[in-house]
Amino acid sequence: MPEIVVQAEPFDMGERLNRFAARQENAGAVVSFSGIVRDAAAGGLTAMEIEHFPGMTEKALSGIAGEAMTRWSLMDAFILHRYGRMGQGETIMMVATAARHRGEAFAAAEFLMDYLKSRAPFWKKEFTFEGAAWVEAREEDEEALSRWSSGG
Amino acid sequence: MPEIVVQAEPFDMGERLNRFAARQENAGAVVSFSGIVRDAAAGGLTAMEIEHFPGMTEKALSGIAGEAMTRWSLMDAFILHRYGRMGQGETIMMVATAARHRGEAFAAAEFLMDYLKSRAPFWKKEFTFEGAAWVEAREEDEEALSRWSSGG
Amino acid sequence: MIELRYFAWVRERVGTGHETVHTDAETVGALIEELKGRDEGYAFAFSDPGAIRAAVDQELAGPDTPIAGAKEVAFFPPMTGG
Amino acid sequence: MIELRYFAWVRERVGTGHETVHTDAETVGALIEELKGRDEGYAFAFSDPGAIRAAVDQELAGPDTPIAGAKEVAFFPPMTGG
Repeated sequence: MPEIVVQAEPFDMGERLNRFAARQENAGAVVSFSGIVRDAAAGGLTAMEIEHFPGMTEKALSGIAGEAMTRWSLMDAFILHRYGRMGQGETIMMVATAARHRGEAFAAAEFLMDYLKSRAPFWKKEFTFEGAAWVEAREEDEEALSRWSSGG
Repeated sequence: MPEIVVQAEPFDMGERLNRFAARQENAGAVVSFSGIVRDAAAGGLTAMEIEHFPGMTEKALSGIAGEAMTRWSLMDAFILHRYGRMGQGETIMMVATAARHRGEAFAAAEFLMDYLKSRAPFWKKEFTFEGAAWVEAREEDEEALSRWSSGG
Repeated sequence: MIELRYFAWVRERVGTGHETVHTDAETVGALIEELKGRDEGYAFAFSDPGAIRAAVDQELAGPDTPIAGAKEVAFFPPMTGG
Repeated sequence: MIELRYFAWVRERVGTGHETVHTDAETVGALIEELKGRDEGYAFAFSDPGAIRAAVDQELAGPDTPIAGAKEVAFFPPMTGG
């Protein structure tokens, strides 16, 4: 069963990776992705705030993880996503996948990220010295989804 | 500068991931891959032994990491590979990549793995109840390299 | 009666995150048209239908999704998680 | 004089990991041919040239790679790291 965590509190990505890897029995390959708050536009980012839709968030993440499990015969999957306010350098979220071979683990982690970006109910607001602004959805993120569309 | 570590000792993948992420300043995306000793053929694996070519190993890994850095404008890369004897469940090796966006971090990590599998001088020997046997190179691993061949 | 929920800038523009309304609309799209007529805030929030995403009982929905029998309809901008 | 190094099953078949030899061979391929003639172990190790990889001064090399001036040539099976 994939593990889904939605929380406001900071988390330790290394500790989560170790815990995920330790519970695997047959997986030879473990892939992780971590997203970190960065001043992408170099616009003086001071903080980021993430709003989400409690209830639907957990449902959407479970659905995405379940889909990944069957598509790549994964051994296991893990998604953790934070909400609320966080500062530069803080870890926003993390996914991890475990499979027999590296190809499936990599593909499934990318799939989880692509779906999560555009299909899970999270919205980012960036705070800079000039004020606050909602992050706009990127065209590329929507396009990234299309490569998984065969058969689903 | 990418960090390359070749060692016999076990290592803590979570601690390594944390250390790698902590030294990033502009990367919003961190990807890791860890390879774990598994009884892939279900043939009663008791241990694995990895031989390598000291000197050439470090050179080959540095070359592969340097290539990944430029191909995907990575912020940073990390490769750790063990040699010597290790038991089931032990972590054999790990790569990590850091980039602005997830696409580059994922592609670079896969590239590192594909090259490392077939171009770094490591050889695995598996010990089962029936004896010891050198792991044969997989056709797929050689094929996996071909997808990166445009321009290099 | 149906529960409406708003998130991110849709919430900011309509001025509330949650309300209960009576509606005769049969689809998500018809409900949006109805809401647009309420006041300036709603009109502003729903001025670009292409920028609005919706969920009916916590499942992503399109303009043609029926809302008969639904307990809750949510409106929000394109998602930006990850 | 040139240093030769052998790894994995190539090492096991030739019976040593390291030796210093004199050779007139000008390429990796010619050196392999020379080594094959030494004894049964070497003949066995190099019986399938397609299964042999080589490095000249720690750089991967092919059969046509010249060995003039090289300090070290290494022979080993296809690599299986990762």
